[in-house]
Amino acid sequence: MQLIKPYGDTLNDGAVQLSFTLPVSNGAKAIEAAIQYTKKLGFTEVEVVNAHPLSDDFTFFVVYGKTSMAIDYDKIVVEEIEKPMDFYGVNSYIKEHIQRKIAVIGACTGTDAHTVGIDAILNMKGWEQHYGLERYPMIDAYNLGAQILNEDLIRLAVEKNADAILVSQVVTQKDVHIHNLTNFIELLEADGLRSRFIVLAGGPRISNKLALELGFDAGFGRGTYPEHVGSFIAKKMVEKMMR
Amino acid sequence: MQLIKPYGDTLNDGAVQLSFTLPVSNGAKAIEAAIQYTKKLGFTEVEVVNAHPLSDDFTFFVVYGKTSMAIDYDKIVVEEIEKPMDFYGVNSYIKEHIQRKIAVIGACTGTDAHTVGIDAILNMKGWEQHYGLERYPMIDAYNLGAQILNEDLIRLAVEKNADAILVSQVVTQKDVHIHNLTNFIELLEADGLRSRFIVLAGGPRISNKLALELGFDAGFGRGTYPEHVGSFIAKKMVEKMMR
Amino acid sequence: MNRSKLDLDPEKIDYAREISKKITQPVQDYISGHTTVSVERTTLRMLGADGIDANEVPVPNLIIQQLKDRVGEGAAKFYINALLKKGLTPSALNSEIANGLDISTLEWAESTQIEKKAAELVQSFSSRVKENVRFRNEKLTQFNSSQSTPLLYLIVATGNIYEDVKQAQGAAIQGADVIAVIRTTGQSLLDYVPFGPTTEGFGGTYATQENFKIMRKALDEVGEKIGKYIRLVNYCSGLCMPEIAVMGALERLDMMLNDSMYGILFRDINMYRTFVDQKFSRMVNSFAEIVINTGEDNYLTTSDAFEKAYTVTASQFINEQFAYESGMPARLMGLGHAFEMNPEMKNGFLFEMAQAQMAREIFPEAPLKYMPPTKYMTGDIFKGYAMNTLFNFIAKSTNQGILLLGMLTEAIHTPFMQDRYLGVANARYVLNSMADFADDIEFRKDGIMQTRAKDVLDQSISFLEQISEKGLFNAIEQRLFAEVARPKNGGKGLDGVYEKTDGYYNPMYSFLERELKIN
Amino acid sequence: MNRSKLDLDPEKIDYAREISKKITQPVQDYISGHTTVSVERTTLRMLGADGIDANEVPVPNLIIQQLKDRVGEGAAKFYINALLKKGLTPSALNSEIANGLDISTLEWAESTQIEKKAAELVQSFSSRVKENVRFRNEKLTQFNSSQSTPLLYLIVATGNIYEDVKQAQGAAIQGADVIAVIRTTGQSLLDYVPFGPTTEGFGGTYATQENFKIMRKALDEVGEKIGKYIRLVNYCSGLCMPEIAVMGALERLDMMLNDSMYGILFRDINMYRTFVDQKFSRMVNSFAEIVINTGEDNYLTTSDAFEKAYTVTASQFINEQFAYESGMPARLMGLGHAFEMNPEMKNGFLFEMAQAQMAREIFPEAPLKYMPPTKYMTGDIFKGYAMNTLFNFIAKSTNQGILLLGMLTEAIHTPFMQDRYLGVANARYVLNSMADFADDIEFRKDGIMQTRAKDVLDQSISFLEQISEKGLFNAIEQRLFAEVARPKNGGKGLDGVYEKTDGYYNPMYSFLERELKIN
Ligand code: B12
Ligand code: B12
Ligand SMILES: Cc1ncc(COP(=O)(O)O)c(C=O)c1O
Ligand SMILES: Cc1ncc(COP(=O)(O)O)c(C=O)c1O
Repeated sequence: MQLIKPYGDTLNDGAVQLSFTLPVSNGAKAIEAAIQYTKKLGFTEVEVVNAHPLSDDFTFFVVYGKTSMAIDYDKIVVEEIEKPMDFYGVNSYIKEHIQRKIAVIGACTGTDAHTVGIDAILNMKGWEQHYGLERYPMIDAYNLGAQILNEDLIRLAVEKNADAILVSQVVTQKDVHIHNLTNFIELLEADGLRSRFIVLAGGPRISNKLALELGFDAGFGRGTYPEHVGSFIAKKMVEKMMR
Repeated sequence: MQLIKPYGDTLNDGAVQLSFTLPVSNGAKAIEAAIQYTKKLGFTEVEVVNAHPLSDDFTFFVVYGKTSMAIDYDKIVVEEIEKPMDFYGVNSYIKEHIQRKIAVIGACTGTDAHTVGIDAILNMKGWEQHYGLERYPMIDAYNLGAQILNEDLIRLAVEKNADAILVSQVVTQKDVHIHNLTNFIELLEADGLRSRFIVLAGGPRISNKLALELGFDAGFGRGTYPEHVGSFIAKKMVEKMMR
Repeated sequence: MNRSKLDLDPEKIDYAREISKKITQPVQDYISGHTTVSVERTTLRMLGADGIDANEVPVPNLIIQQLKDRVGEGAAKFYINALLKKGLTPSALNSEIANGLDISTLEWAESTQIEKKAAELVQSFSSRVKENVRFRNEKLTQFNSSQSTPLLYLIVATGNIYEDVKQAQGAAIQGADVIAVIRTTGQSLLDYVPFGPTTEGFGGTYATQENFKIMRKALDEVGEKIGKYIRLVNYCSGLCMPEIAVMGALERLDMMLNDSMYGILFRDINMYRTFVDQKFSRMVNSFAEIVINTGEDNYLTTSDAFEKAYTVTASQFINEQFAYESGMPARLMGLGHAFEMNPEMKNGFLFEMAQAQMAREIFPEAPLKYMPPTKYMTGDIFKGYAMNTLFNFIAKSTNQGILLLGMLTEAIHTPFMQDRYLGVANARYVLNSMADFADDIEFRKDGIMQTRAKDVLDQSISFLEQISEKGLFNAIEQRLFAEVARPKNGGKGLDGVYEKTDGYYNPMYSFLERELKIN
Repeated sequence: MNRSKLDLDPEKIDYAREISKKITQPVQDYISGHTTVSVERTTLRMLGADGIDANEVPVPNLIIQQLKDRVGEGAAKFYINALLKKGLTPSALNSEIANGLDISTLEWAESTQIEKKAAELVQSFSSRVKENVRFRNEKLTQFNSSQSTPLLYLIVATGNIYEDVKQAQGAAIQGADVIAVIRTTGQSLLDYVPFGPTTEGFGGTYATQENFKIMRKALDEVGEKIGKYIRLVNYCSGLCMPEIAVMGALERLDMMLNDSMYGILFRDINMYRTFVDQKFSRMVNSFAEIVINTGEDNYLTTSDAFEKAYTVTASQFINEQFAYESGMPARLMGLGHAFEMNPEMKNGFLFEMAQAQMAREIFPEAPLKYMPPTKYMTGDIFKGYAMNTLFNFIAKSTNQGILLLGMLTEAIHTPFMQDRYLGVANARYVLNSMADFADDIEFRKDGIMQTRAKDVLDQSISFLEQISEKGLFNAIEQRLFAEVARPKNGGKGLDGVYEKTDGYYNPMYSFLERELKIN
């Protein structure tokens, strides 16, 4: 058991900074409300260090407080993502274990027009000096860009005989990504195609957890490099072949 | 009943920003710990938007989350501080109701060397274009500066026949101000002098609430102007005379 | 004030303008010979067409459907004819059409009568817009002293117009001079303009005339309260570019996002369609004295800001020429650019400053629109706040006109109310603290900034030469812009382009040409 | 590199130096004729006196108590005599003294013997310090490439030396070049130096030799790990000014807060005491090649930074003269100043920049110490972060040497671990992004910044003239500095000042005078 708490300047002092807006007019009462609110959240030694009116009806607060809440760090489990293979590793792994080129197809779907993320994974030049999958000798990569209908993506995946489909979602306001990703899986299942493909979701607010919940094989968030994706697909294909 | 919650971009969405450091090494497990910790504090839809290692053993997080906690704004009561009189008001109030000059003495006590706060209240030039009490025709003000022993302050207050004693405390680390303010009241009481003076505490981290708890007549925090103090003393003296 | 700091060669600048003119001229020829469904719908709206049918199809779209392949004749005469033949007011006629009246099959009134009626409708459109212009100018004069330079520009993006109103009024109180209502993600690809107040959008709110009206009113109200004229912005972009321009002219919007090529490159809208549409939209904006905001920032969110800086400058030259050709004076050209260099780049600040100063010196009268860092913003909101500080610094020290305020939560969510306040507070602090810095420094001769600006100008010129040689249509097809290739006959909306027939009739178009003195 | 931007008149600068010399000269005469209890305790420590008795009174203090009114003869001979007479090593003698041995009453050894022993002890002190200097220089050369300019300076202030160590190592990993251990609030008024490792302080940690040693070791360790020499700073200030200098020389500190007048003005320490003490402390610092940090920033936390800017410049001139008179080369003079203008002030940034650049041009070789905004920091941590951004900007664009990093929580608490990280991150971003900006711009002739710098220089000169006329002692008494009046015979520590007797003997003092070539 390893109980941990936030650290300000002394171990376990529990110091936390918060900021939020309350729908009240600034003044002594508003500040008291912010203090009591923060206490209600479980903090002690609460100090409202700044209160600024945003309009007649809203006030923004910066607050420092301490919490006695602790969490057992030993109990935190994360699926440790296996250290991915690099560019060379992925290619030779495919050559050795799959013995043919693999095909991947990707798009940013729905009304979402953000291409930079999917480009980072698929395009030749890649991202932050990490080559994109297009440059991998053992991978055929098709990048459809953005604003692609789920239907079109699936149709083209079948046409190109893809092994993996990559779906990027960047806009998440009002959970538009959840609707869109769910719809994608539903369409695949309706067509009886779900097991034919490895399907991956990605984007800055996508976590592996969320993607698994929605029925994808994996999810990739911020800081993903092409080799993470290449490694995952290759290993997963081999795993599928084994079964 | 007026239940309120933090406001991000929709009424009652409960959006709050937090930041804190955990004593763990950065990585997937640390991030998961930060998420779970924030959830344990009662937040939902928790997103760790930034995680940065501070050293091998510490990681700093910026987190956004939502809370469903609400507070009843109607139940918040604050002692509404009476609108203070201004420079002219204070002087004519004293002239009319007390009919003599009043004397105040102040210092920043203990090892605390911050004079700017007490100077702001007492010195001629005052603070942010608000004259200090020294300039008030009806007030004799004595400013002892900083690093004054509680004993010396009390001795001089008796000597000068002061009506009010002003104690400034700026350094609060390890609650040094609490010790010092408590000691001040204890000394006064030991000498049987508590009821003779109006005693005020002040400083950026002093609240009226805290000062009252420690046995002062009032406490003044950030944003205090000399006339707030002058008004309070004059009214309090009249109140004492009535009794 | 604007002594040259960069020591750019004026002849090179003139030369760049010349090539740009050569680039846009052939496009101009194409435009003259064509119209589009949206140009016609725009004209109909100017004449008074409005409203929707039971399926929420707007009346202007219904009319175009009725015309089928006769769109090339111009829709105006059909609408005016119907007014005459039916003896109805526009609004009564609109209801009839919404209820199924087909105006393409009516008998023809006398052409002199049609022209007389047209003149009357032109007049009524013209006076409404002129009244808007007059009102705006009056308010700007009245509240003159409270306008800051650069103008502080904030966005609202809740998706719900009523929620937007709250946030916009709050933003105005916090210090915004300009409020942009961000549009819902899908709208630029809709080939019609939705109707009425709306409360459901993703990442933004639908642009509808009613939403414009609601927000205009809200901003006028808060403006009176705080003694300031608050400018309102929307998007005159996508498949309904000119229609939205007219809606904006009618509802007194003050600025419009409006770019001659954005739709082609970033929305995959057909190039012919876009070029025809953009011209008419800009004529409307010019007439209504609406400042346009061009979209050069978009090049940098996709490509590297250091390497592709010249594409921004080149695009500014092209946008300028297209704007001139629409009768737009320089003072309405909010040419865009952005602070998007990698924050880890050594001397990145100097390169940004050189670029911003270059735009300032090349387009001295244009109220440049300067976009904040977005691409390299991360969840580190503190770092983001520091980046926004330097961004504001450059904006002021290079005399930018319109300052889109950076949001410290750019990488996380559409702005919270406090994010906007923090954005304004940062800008106000910086702008005031270094108010006269621009005038107090000079750039070292042949220093990093001078050299950089010269290099970028040279690169822009060779890029423009290359485009000129190929022709703009081919250049776009051949991936010269924004790292995308757009086939001439690809993209959305080509089916809405029509060759003008010989008898093409458009009294509004002709009116604007006269007013704007377009040859 | 440092072409003049401000176009200051070099003759005026020379003239200001001349008056400053005139100001410090009479003080110098006073100093020559006097010693103090702390000068003598310092000398004893240099000879080897150390340790405490059962009441925690340090051995050097015990010896001074024994000497009573004979302090004016110099304490050295008593200690050396005791070593000889008792035939003990210093550490054995220290124990005896701690146990009650009175060394003031021993018989006298031969004076040649005393001198021989003195020479030996001088030698051993000298070689220990020289070894420290050698080691530091070696490490600085070894890790040369990893030092940034300006040096990034962070404070730790937990009150507990072991907690400080954790925070300091963390800070070094985050990017600090310099770590200052802030001292507990009351220490400057103690007339002795506490002993051993300490874990209880308010707003800072006691300065003790053992604490110095612990932190030095910790920083050397982390430095080796990250390939950087981390400089250590403490406070050579207050009633024990020279004693702490020696502790620092012995434990290889690299910088010391050390000002010729800070104690008088801001701690109400007697002026005679301070002037005598500061000289010896600076001789020690010079010999140990410790960079001093002067305290001009303090003027601005009390008075208005715009109005009283000239007091900073004047104090820099005075500090410089006192330092020269202690044999200190300019490269060790970390003259102080601070970014403390009201952030609401229009063009405040320009005034700050003019001031910083002026310090740079007047003191071209000094590694100026630039202090961040503190006074106008509030609980608005975001605004504070923006202020720190502009502060870092000025630091780099005026080539400051030592950059105290601003803390966004300055108005709230002594720094949390993350506050320090955020401070470094801000500086690193800014310094890299505008790395060569200083070289790339010039100031406009007779612009705001040039004019401001000239005005401040003129004001400083008339201020210095005024002081010179009155004499420094009178000027301080008459409230010319920092808005406080300090009577000549007031303040703490006057009872520790002694006129030197004719036979005053101090081999360490003489040794340093020779080494430092003080006339
Ligand atoms: C660039 C940008 C744009 C550009 C896009 C240009 C282009 N060609 O893509 C333009 C200007 C066009 C744009 C427009 C809009 N944008 Co935008 N944009 C951004 C911005 C600044 C950067 C995004 C980016 O390029 N990141 C860099 C890439 C490499 O990172 P990434 O996408 O996270 O990708 C990585 C991983 O996530 C992963 N990944 C991503 N996808 C996939 C897929 C798979 C299968 C895998 C394995 C991995 C993977 O790998 C990548 C490499 O590591 C962000 C803000 C920010 N700083 O994050 C806003 C942002 C994403 N945009 C936003 C919005 C709202 C819009 C608009 C909808 C605004 C509007 N109403 O007009 C529009 C319309 C777009 C639309 N219909 O979708 C919001 C989204 C808010 C939200 N959470 O919902 C953001 C966060 C800004 C904000 N705070 O408001 N935008
Ligand atoms: C200026 C300053 C100094 C100057 C003081 C100069 C001087 N002559 O006073 C100097 C440089 C000497 C200094 C030194 C130190 N300081 Co200091 N200092 C500050 C600073 C920057 C500003 C304080 C100030 O002047 N505020 C302006 C005045 C007008 O505001 P105020 O004091 O709040 O007063 C107002 C009200 O509170 C009220 N008020 C105040 N007193 C009273 C009394 C009465 C009776 C009433 C009615 C009202 C009243 O009225 C005033 C007007 O509105 C703050 C940081 C900050 N930005 O706040 C740190 C700060 C206060 N200092 C701090 C520290 C730790 C120190 C040191 C102890 C550091 C060290 N170890 O060396 C030293 C030593 C001082 C000591 N022994 O006490 C910490 C305190 C942390 C804490 N909460 O415990 C702060 C917060 C900085 C930090 N983050 O570390 N400091
Ligand atoms: C000129 C222009 N139009 C429109 C938009 C907005 O995008 P959308 O196409 O979603 O309306 C932008 C975005 O930055 C733009 O610059
Ligand atoms: C020169 C100098 N000495 C000392 C100090 C620290 O104060 P104290 O007197 O508490 O040691 C400062 C504070 O800024 C200073 O500038």
